[in-house]
Amino acid sequence: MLKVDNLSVVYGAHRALQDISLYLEKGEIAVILGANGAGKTTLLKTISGLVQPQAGARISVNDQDITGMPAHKIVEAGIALVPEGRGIFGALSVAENLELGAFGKQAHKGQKQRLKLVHEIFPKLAERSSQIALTMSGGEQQMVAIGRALMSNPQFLMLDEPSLGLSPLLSADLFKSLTAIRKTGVGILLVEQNAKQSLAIADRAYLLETGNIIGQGKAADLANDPAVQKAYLGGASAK
Amino acid sequence: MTQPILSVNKLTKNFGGLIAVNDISFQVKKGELMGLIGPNGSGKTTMLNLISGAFKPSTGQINLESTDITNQAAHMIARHGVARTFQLVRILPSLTALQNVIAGCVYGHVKLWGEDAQQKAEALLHRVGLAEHINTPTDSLTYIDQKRLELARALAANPRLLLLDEWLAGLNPSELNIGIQLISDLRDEGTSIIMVEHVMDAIRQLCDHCVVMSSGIKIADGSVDDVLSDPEVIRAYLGDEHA
Amino acid sequence: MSRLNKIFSQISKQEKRIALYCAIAFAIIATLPLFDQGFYLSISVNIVMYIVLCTAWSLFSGPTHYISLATAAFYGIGTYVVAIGIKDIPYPVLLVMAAIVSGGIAGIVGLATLRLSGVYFVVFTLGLSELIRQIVTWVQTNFSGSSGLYVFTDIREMHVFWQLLGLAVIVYIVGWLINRSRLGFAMQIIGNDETVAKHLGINTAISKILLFMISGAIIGVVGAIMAPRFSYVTPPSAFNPIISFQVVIMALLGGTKRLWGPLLGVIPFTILFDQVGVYFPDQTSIVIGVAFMAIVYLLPNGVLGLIETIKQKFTSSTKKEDPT
Amino acid sequence: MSFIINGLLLGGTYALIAVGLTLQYGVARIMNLANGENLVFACFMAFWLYTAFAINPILGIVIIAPMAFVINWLIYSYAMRPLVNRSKTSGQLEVNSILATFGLLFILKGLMKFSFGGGYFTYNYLAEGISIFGHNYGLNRVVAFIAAAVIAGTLYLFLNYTRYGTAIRAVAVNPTSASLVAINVPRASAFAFALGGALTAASGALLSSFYTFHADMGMDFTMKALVIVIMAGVGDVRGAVLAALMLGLTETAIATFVDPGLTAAGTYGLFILVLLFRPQGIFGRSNS
Amino acid sequence: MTIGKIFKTIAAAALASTLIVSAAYAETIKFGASAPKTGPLAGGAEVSHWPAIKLWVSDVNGRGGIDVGGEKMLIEVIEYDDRTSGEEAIKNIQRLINVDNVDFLIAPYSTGLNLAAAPIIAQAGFPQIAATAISDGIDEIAKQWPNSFWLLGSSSEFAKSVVDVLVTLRDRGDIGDKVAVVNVADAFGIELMNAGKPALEAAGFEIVYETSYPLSQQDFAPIISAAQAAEPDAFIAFSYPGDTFGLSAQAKIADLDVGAFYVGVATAFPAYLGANGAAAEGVLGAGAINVDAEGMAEWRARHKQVTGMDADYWASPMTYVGLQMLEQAITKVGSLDKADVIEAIKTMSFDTVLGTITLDNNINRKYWTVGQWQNGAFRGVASTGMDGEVAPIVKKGWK
Repeated sequence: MLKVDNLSVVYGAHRALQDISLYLEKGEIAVILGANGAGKTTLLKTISGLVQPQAGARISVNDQDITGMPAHKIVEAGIALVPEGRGIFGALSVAENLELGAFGKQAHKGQKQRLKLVHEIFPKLAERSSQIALTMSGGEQQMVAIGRALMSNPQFLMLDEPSLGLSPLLSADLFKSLTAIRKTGVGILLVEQNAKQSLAIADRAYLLETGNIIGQGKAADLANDPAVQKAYLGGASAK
Repeated sequence: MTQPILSVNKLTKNFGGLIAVNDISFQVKKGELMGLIGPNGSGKTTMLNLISGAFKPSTGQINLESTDITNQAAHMIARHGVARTFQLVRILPSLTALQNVIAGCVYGHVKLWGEDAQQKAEALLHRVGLAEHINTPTDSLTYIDQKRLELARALAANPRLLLLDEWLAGLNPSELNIGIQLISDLRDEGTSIIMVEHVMDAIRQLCDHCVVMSSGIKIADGSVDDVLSDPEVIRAYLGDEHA
Repeated sequence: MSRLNKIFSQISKQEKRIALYCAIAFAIIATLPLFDQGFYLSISVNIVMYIVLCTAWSLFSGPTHYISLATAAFYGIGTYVVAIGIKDIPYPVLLVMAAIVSGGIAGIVGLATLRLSGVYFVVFTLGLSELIRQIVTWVQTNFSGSSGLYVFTDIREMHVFWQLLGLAVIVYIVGWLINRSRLGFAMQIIGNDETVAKHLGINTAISKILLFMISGAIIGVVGAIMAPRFSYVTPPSAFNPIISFQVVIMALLGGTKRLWGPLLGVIPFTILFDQVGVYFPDQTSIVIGVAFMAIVYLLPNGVLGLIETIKQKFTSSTKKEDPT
Repeated sequence: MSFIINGLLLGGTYALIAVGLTLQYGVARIMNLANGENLVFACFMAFWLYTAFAINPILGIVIIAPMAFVINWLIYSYAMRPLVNRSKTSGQLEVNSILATFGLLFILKGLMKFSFGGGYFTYNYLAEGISIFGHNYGLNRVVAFIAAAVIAGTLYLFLNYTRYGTAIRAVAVNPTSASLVAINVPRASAFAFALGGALTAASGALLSSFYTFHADMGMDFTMKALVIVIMAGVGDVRGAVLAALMLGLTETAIATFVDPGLTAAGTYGLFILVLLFRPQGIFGRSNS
Repeated sequence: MTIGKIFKTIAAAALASTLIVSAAYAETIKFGASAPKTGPLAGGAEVSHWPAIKLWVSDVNGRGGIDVGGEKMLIEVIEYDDRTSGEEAIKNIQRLINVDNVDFLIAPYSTGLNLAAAPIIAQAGFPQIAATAISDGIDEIAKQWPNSFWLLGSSSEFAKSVVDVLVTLRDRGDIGDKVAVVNVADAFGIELMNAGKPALEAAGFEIVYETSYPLSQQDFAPIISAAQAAEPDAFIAFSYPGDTFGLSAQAKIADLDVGAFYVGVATAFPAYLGANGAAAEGVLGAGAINVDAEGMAEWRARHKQVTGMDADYWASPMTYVGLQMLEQAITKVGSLDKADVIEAIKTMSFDTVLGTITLDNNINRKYWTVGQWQNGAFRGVASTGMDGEVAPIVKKGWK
C-alpha cells in the first residue's frame, strides 16, 4: 500500500498543499480530481521525490518510509510517475526509452518479460522500437511514457493528466490500457481533468481544492454526486 | 453594428509538426466578455499568446478594431491597448506592489508617469482590494493577492482588450466570488475581455459569448447556453460515451 | 523632477544632502594630486578608473543580469581612437569620438546579440573582444609597420586622474537620471521578467541596446582617457581581457543593485590586486580566482547585499515600516 | 592539399576537447570555462611524465586521464554541486557556473604558473616526418590523431551501446525524467563532468606532443571548444566531432592561404556567425 | 547619511592598508628590473636576460659592491614580471620609480618592451641601456630620448647581413634565388621584415612565400607546409624563441629542403642544439659572439656555475655588458646622480666581456649579426666589423 500522511508543501509564501492524507492499494485505480492550481501536480511530484514536503509528512510504500528520499530511490522503492507533459527522452529511440525505464536495480530482474508485457499493451511500441521518440505523435509519446514507467517494475503507477492534448478517441484508448495495467496488479494514482472518463475506470476518487482534500469516496458515488458534477463535469451533464 | 474590438481570421499556429491552433476565426464585440473554453491542451493559451503577440501566427490574421496586429511584436500590441494576465502568475518580484501596478501604465496604451501614474496605481490597488499592501514586497503576498496584483497591473494600461488566462483558477470558493464580482464590474464598465477559464460557474455567470476549442480546432461559438449544450462540446469535455 | 519624487519614495531632502556630501567628497578627492604624485596618485587613478568601468558595466549588466565581457573591446577601441588620432586631432574631440565609436559598436553588438542570453551572451562578448583584438593586431602589424603606437601628450598622471574623476561624476549623474527615468524603470522590469515587460508595452530590445550603448560609450571614454598613460599602445595592452574579468568581479563583489554598489567592490579589490601584484607576483591569478569563487559562494549579492541584509535586520528590529 | 590533412590532424585533437566540454555542459549542465586549463594541466603532466620518467604521452594518457577524472569528480562534487542545488533556474546555474569556473580557471592557471613558470614548453616526441600522399607530416600528430579517434570511438560505443551510457544521454535530454527512471542524476552528472574532464585531459596529453604550450593558453582552448560545441549543438557528440574537424580545417586553411595572424580571428568570426545565425548549432535541431 | 558613512569607513580602511610601505633605508644601490617571467617571451628572458642579471649581481657583490666615490656599495635588484606586456612593463617601471624609489633601472628585455618603456624611463630621467633591442629607429630614438642607449644593433644591418650570407651561398652555387620569408608580428620581426624584404629584392632574390604570424603562434605546420609548397631555396624566419623552436621542429618533420635555413632569436641558445641535435648543423640565426675571444670561455663557465644555465651565444653576454657599462659609469661619476651617469655613458670607453665598447651617438656600431651552427658550436658568420668571422656553410638536410 502507498500511504501519504499529513503532507504539506510550501512554495515561498504560497501553500500548495495542506495536510494531505491519502492511500492507494495495489491493483486499484484512484483518481484525484481538482481544478488547475489545486495542487494535483505538486502532490504527485512530492510523492515521487521531485518536491520536498514540510516536516511532519510521512510517505510510505508497504510500510517502508520513503519521505525525503531522492527521486531515483523512490523509483527503486516501487513508485513510478508519468509526469505531466510525458517527460520522455525525446532524442532517444523508443527502445532506449523503454530500456531506461528498467534502469533501476529493482527492475533488472524480469526486464524481458516486462518488455513483452508493454509491447502487448502498446503494440505500436514494438513496431516503432527504433524510432526517435520526439518524432512520434502525442498519443504514441504518451504510450512511450507509460511503457517506460511500467518497465521500472512499479507497484504503484502515478499518472499526471495523461489524456492532456489527446483526441477523445486516443484518450479513450489510453483509459482502456490503464485498466489493462491494473489487471497486472499495479496500483494506479491518476490525476485527471477528464473527470467523466477517469471516474468511469476508477475505484475511488479524491477531490482536491486549493491544496486541501475536500472530499473522497467511491468513484461511482462521486460520479453521481450533483455537486461534483457541477464542479468538475462542467455541469453540462446535469442539463 | 459597430466594428468588433477584435477579429481573428483563419488563425493557425504550428509548432514543428504540432498544430496548436488550427484555422480559427471569431470576433469579440466592444464591451463584450468572451469566454474561451476547452479541455487542457486544446490551444486556448496558445490563442491568447497569439493575440498578445507572445507568438507569431503561422497563417491568418488578427485585427484590433481596424489595426492589423497579426505580426506585431508583443510590446507594440500592448501599446495598441491589449493587456493580459498569465496562467501562472507573473509578478515582478523585486518591485513593490505599487511599482508593479505603475509598471502597467508607463509604457502601454495610456502612458502615465510620475504623480499621475502613482495615483492611478494606488486607485487600482484599492479597487482590487490590495490597499493595505501598497508597499509590501510582492513575494510575501498570498496567491490570491498576487493574482489581484497582476489584474491591477493589466488594468493600469486602460486596456481596450483585456486577456485573462485562468485568472480564477486556484481560488477557494469565497475568493472565487470576489473574483467573479470584480470581473463582472469590469464588464459592466464596458471593458472588452477574453477569459480563458475552467470554472464553469464563472463562465455561466459572466460570459456574453463563448468560443470552445478542442485539439486546436474551434468546435463551437455562440451564447453560453447554446454552447454548453452542444453535443460536440459535451463530448470534447466529457468523453465520447456521453454523447 | 519633483513630480517623480513620490513614485519611488525617498528623495528630495535626503538626496540633496547626499548629493552635497558627494560633491564635497569629490572636491576633496580631487585635491589628491596636490599631496602626492607618486604611488597614491597612481593607485587612485586605477581605483577611479575601475569605479567608472564597473559602474558603467553595472548600468547594463545590473538590471539585465547579462554578463558582458566586452569591456576590454570598448576600452581598447577608446584607447585606439586616441592613439591613432592624437597627432592630428585635438584631444577633447578624440574623447567624444571614442564615446561615439564605442557606443556605436555597442549598438551594433547589441542589435546582433539580443537574442542571446546566458552563456551565449557571455561567450559572444568574450569572443568579440578577442576578434577585435586579433584584427587590430593584424592590421597594425601588417599595414602600419610596427607593433604599437606612441601616444605623446602633455597629459600627466594627475590630469588623467582629474579627467576620470570628472567622468565618474558624469557616470553617477547619468546613472541617477536613468534610474529615475522610464528607461531605468523599464530595465528593472526587464530584469524581473522580460516576457511581462514585453506585454506591458516595453520595447525590450531598444531599451537594452540603448543602455548597452551608454555603457559602452562610457567605457570607451575611459580607454581614451587612459591612452596617454600607456604612452605606447599595443593591441594586447589596450584589449587586455583581464580588464573585462576584473570589472565583472569588482562589480559583482560590490553589488549591482545600487548605483554606488560597484564602488564597494572596486576599492578593496584594486588595492588587493595591487598589493598581491607586488608581493606575490606569481599568485595574482590565484588571488583573482579565489576572489571570484568567494563571491559566488559567500557573497552572491555582493558587499551591497550584505550591507542591506544587515541594515534590514537592524531597521526591522527598531522600526517596522521600511519599504525598500 | 596538404592543408586538408594538417587540418584534420589538428581537428582530431580538438574533437576530444569539444566532446569533453559537451559532456560537461550538456549532461552536467556546467558551463566549465576552466576546461582549457584542465587541458593545459594535462599538457604539463604529459611533459613532466615524458621528461622525468620517459613515459610517452600516449601511454601517459593512461595515467593522466584517470587522474583528471578523479580531480574533476571532486571539483564537481565540492565546487559545482552547491551551485546546482542553490540555483533555482537553469539560467541561474549558468551564470553561477560561469562565475565559479572563471574562478577555477584563474586558480588552475595560477597553480600552473607557480609550479612550472610562465614560459613556453615543448618536448620532442616522435618529432619526425611520416609521408602521406607524398607530403611529410609529424608522426606525433598522426599518432595523436589515431589515439583521439580511438578514444572518441570508444566513447561513442559507450554512450550508445551500454546501459550507463544511455542513462548519461537521458540525463542530458531531461534530468527530471531521468530521476524518475531511477537514474541517480547527481551521480550521473558528476560522472559526466569527470568523464568530460578526462577526455579533455587526454586531448591535452596528445596535443602536448606537437604543440608549444604555456600556462596562459587555456582560454584559447576553452574558446575553441565552445566554438565547436556551439557549432555542433550542445550535447551532440557526433556533431562535436564533425565541427571539430571543420574548425581544424578552417584554421589550417586560413593559416595556409590567408595569414597565420588571422586564424584566431577566423575562429572567433566563425563562432560569432554561428551564434548569430544558427544559435541552435549547425547540426542542432531547433527546440521550439 | 549611511552612504557617506560607509564610503568614509571604507576609504579609511583602504588607505590604512596601503600605508604599510617600507621606508627602510640601507647603504645599497637599488636597481629595478622589469622583464618577462611569463608570456611568450618568458622563455627567451629566462635564458638571455635574468641569468645575466643574476651573474652580474653575484660578480659585483662578490667584489664587495660598486665603487661609488671611493665607497663600496652593495647592489640589490627588485624584479617584476611584465608578462610580456608593454602595459605591464610601464606599470612596473612606474612602480619601481615611484614606490620602490630605485636608483637605476635595468632595461627591459626585447625590442617591443624597450620601445614601450622608453618614454616613461625618459620622463623619469633614468638611463636606459637596451641590450636586447634591435631597431632601425634607434638613431632617431636616441635623439628623442638621449637617456637611452642601444647596444644590439639596427634591423637593417641584421637584415642586410642575412642577405649577404645568402648572396655568398648563392655565389658559391649552394642555393638558388627563391626565398621564403616569414616574421613574428612583434616589433622585432616587423622591423627585420621591413628591412629584409627590400634588401632581398635588391640582391635579386625572388620572394616566393611571405607571411607574418602572431607572437603567440603555436602551430607551425601550416606555415612550413605553405612555404614548402612554394619550393624555396632558402627559408628565413625573423622569429622569437618560441617560434624559432617551433619552426625548426616543423621544418625537420616536413624535411624542408633548403640550402639555407635562418631563424631569429634563440638559435644561439645552447638549448637549440639540445633540441635539434645533428639537425641543427648549418642552421643560421640572429647574432653571435666570438667564442674564441679572450675571457669568453671563463665568463661562460662562471655563468654556468652561478646561474646553473649555459649562456646563449649572443644576447646573454650583451645583457651582461649593458650592466657592466652602467656599473663603470657610476664608478666614474662617483655618485648616483642619474643625469651625470647618462652623460658619462655617452662618452666613456667601456672595458667589457665583449672587449672594449664605445658608443657613437648613444649607439653601439660594432656587433655580430649572423651566426651559424657549425660542428656543435654557434659561430659568427657576419658582423659589422668584428674579428673572427667564419665562412657560412650550406644546410644539408635535417638528419
